[in-house]
Amino acid sequence: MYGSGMLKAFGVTLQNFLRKPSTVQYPEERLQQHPRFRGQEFTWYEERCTGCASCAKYCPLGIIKIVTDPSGGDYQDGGSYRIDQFDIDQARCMYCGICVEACPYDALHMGTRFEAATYSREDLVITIDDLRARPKHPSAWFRPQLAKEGFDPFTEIADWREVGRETYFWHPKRPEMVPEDLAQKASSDGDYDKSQDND
Amino acid sequence: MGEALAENIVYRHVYEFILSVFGSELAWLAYAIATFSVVLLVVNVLMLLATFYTWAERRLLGRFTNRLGPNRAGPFGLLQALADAVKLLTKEDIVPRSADRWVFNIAPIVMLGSVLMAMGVIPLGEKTFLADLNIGLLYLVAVSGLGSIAVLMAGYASANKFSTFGAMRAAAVLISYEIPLVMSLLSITILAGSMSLIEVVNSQTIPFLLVTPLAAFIFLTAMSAELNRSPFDITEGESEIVAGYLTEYSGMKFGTFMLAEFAALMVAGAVFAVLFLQGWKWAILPSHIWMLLKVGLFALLATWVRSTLPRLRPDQILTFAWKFLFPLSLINVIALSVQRLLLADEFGNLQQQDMWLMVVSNWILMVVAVPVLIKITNRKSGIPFGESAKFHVGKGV
Amino acid sequence: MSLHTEPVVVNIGPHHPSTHGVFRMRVTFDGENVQDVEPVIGYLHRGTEKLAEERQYSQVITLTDRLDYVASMTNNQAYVLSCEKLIDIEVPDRGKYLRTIAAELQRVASHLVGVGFFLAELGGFGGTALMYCFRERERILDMFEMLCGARITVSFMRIGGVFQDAPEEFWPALRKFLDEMPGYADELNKLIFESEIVQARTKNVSVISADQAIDASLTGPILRASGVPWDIRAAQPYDAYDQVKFDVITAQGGDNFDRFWVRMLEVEQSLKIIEQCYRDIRSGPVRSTTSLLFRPSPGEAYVPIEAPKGELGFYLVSDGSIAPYRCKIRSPSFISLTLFKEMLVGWKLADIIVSLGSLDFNMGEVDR
Amino acid sequence: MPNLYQEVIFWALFAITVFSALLVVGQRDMFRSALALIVTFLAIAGIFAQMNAEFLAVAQVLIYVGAVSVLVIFAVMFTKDMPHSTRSTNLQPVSIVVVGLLFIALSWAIFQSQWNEMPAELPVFVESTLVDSSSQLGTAIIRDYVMAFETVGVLLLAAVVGALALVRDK
Repeated sequence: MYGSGMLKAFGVTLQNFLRKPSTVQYPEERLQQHPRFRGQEFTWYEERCTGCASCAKYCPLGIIKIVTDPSGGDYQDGGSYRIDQFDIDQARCMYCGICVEACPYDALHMGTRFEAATYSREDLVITIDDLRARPKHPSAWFRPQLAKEGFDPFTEIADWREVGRETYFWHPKRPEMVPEDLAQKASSDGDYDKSQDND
Repeated sequence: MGEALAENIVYRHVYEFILSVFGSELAWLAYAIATFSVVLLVVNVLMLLATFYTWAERRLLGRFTNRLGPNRAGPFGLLQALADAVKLLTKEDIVPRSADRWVFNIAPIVMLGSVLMAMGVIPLGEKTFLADLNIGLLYLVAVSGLGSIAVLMAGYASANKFSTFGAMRAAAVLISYEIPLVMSLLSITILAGSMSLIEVVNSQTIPFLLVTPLAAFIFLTAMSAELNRSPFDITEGESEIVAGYLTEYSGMKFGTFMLAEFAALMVAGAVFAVLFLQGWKWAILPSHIWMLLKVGLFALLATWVRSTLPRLRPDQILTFAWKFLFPLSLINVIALSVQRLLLADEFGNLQQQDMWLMVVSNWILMVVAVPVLIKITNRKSGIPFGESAKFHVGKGV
Repeated sequence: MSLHTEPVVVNIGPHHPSTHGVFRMRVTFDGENVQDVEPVIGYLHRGTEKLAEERQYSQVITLTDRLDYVASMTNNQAYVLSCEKLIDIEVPDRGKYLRTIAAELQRVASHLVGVGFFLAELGGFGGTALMYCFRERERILDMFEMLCGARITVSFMRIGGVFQDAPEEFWPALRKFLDEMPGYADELNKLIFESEIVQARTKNVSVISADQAIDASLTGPILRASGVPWDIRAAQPYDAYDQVKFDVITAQGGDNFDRFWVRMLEVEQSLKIIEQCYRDIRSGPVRSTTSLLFRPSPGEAYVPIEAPKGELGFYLVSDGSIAPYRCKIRSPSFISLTLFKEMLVGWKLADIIVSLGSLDFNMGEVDR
Repeated sequence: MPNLYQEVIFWALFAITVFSALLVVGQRDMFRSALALIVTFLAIAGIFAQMNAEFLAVAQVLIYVGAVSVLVIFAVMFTKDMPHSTRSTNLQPVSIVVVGLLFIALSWAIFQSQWNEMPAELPVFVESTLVDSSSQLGTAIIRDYVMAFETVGVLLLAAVVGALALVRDK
């Protein structure tokens, strides 16, 4: 019958009228983020950072500025520079996370927040003092050790000892998950390499 | 006109109060103030309904689209309309440099005025009306035509090509849909034997929606075209011509247009209730409540249609009016005339059993006439009606 | 008998509610009939190709996210495939499957956006179909967030695989999506494609014939809607597409309706592909190289893929340094605009918008 | 029962009518001329309403304001350089003479007519008009003069069909 298509369309809208709204009331309710969420507020562990500036080197936009001072510390094998300046210009950051991926010492983590509205662009530059002072909510992005421990970056604050170390070559050694293996996966934790942990 | 107003309870009380205070030599003042207060009351009821409906429509659309809709200002977002008004009032009032400033400024007033004038003859409840014009139906059509003049004014004066497109489309739609609209009102006149809205309500022993479903269908279609509602909202077609004649308007001028549009929808709902749903009449509840509920039903229907149907192309809309709706309304008028001729008694009145007979015959007529007419129109032009839902999809490789 | 009238030139865009970004058309109207159309592009030009030539190979991945920002995954995929050909490395099986799943999810998301705007362009209330489509797209984006921590600018793929394996909560979410999506697709069919008004508006409008489409080197759903069964996933399989079975959808009309309808049917096929990948994926590594920095030997590579909008490929030339010497992007959206004038002349103002939507282009990709 | 208010309203409507009619010819902008024409129509409708000819008033608004003026605006939209299109031509003196003659003729006709005699012939009809003019009109059109009415209808239909035949694409 002609018009039946339109009637069906009316049925669809009515059906959705009776369905629960798919939106949430933002400031009061929030959608659950995944621990891997790459957000603002980089989490930085100064104790672990050697000042190698890999992050600055790999940043596609060149927005990380690191000034180090070799005079103070022992910068020979295994040592670290004294870091004078560590600025991340968040206004130009695109949160690709390559700086985190490049960090060989797991010192830099993505943050988990996403509300950083300010009134001026200067406020968006994260300085070393900000990085030191900020609560540590490291994202599990490229830090599988956090995901493995079931760390919840949205409520917990992680100490630098707690976030652990993961070798850069963890990928091949990872026990792989297929849907059937999920239950098995839960019990087979802890076989990643912690030998290079230098904390 | 004055006699009908004198029955009004507000009018009587105000009139008597002023007479008692100032004495009978100031009767003209009492007359003026009492009339003014009644008009003010009716106008404010309409404006209040319209502002309320801006909120209600957004909430309903929200639910239809699986959202919540505005719910921040006040409880359930009820003060949203107020917040909108405050926002619009504080906006900068921009008039384009090459605009015809005088016409540009006066257009929203004409638009709102035409809607308010229509309110003059509509009964809002038992014995609640400003005037019982014996040509009420014609008056409604005549006054609603003024709104289109306002649209033309706005479209021309904005000196914007999108506005001009919107205005020309509005004029085309007005000319085309006025005829089916008047035809459907004519069929009501045939049934009720009067053009007075009060008489129409009184003569509805059975809702005319049942007696003449075709007229109701034509009325709804033509009215949604006149009101620029989906699927005939080409005048404002926001995806094509930005906002049509509203493109250059800002601030409270824009707000006035929107208010007029929503008020027009309320008026249309009231007219629909009066013509097809027995107006204020029903059981138990007070008449004003029934009227409100019926207007609300119409508004809900309008919102549902808006959320579901896309827009037709202008040429399809005109084809639909001239090649489908117009013949259909003619058929309806002829059928009703014949029925009345056959069924009315020697005084020209219709009894209730005659009405039931008409109900049956008119529903049969609708079920037969609409598909046949669709077939004919489809064969002749093929424009307004696509093929029914059949997909031809081939699979490759 | 005719009245002498003057044509009107209207600038539609760059700021217009439905020009899909900052796209501008100079349209000459005779009344409401289109006499001439001239597309004006370049309002979103960001010099991506030149930016890419200034950056290391691994850094360019983040730039590709921003090309077609409703289908970032496939952009990543096209770029890393070209890089992998350039440095000649093999991707582990699990990486291939994960890429295929991600790319097909992205195709569903992209087509949902395209189809969702369809009703809005036709003039329905701007939120109905769009909200329903975005509600489902939201679930895909949630899955992307599980995969890679971002929703739009994913940067999920890496040269030699994907950056990381999927977390365990990804698989139940995918299962749920696969189970529920066909129902929602059916709902969209009822709301949009079965409606008589939609069919009256779009059938036989702006027809592109098969010859025209081939001559203009159109690809993707636009080409298939004209009846040409060309799909790079089937013709030159990459990643895991040689492991899955699916149908190449074609329609015969080549009109606005068919272009959208092909997209809707492709959603179904994508779900089929994801279903097979979900069934077949096995344990194993997801990434073969671990270095962010490498110097390919001088040479060139081009790997086309079937992006949601058509053939997408990155032509990379290496001079042995850490950055590409030349990075030419063959973007489907740009080429879709080739037949713009032929499609629109003779139709009405209201059809312009729908035809524009039926091309489903994305200004980020057109201007690059 | 002409009282003060009715006098005031009548003279106001009269002034509006004359003033807007002058505006129609005096405006440089043709669109504004058309709008002034609408105001004229409305004011005349007001005068009709005041004379208790409600049907006539509403018909005036419906046909002239709602339909004719929209067509006028349509036609005006086709003119080039609309805001400055009304210019005085060298026919102005001639037109002034013609208008003057017409005015004299009308005035003569008005003053010569024996107005006082007319109600004496139709007292009953005038009284009933005051009560319900629209039903009287309806009866007159549909019962008494139905033949003429239908003839006019057929004539108009023929005109519409003819117009369609003229503009139809061959």
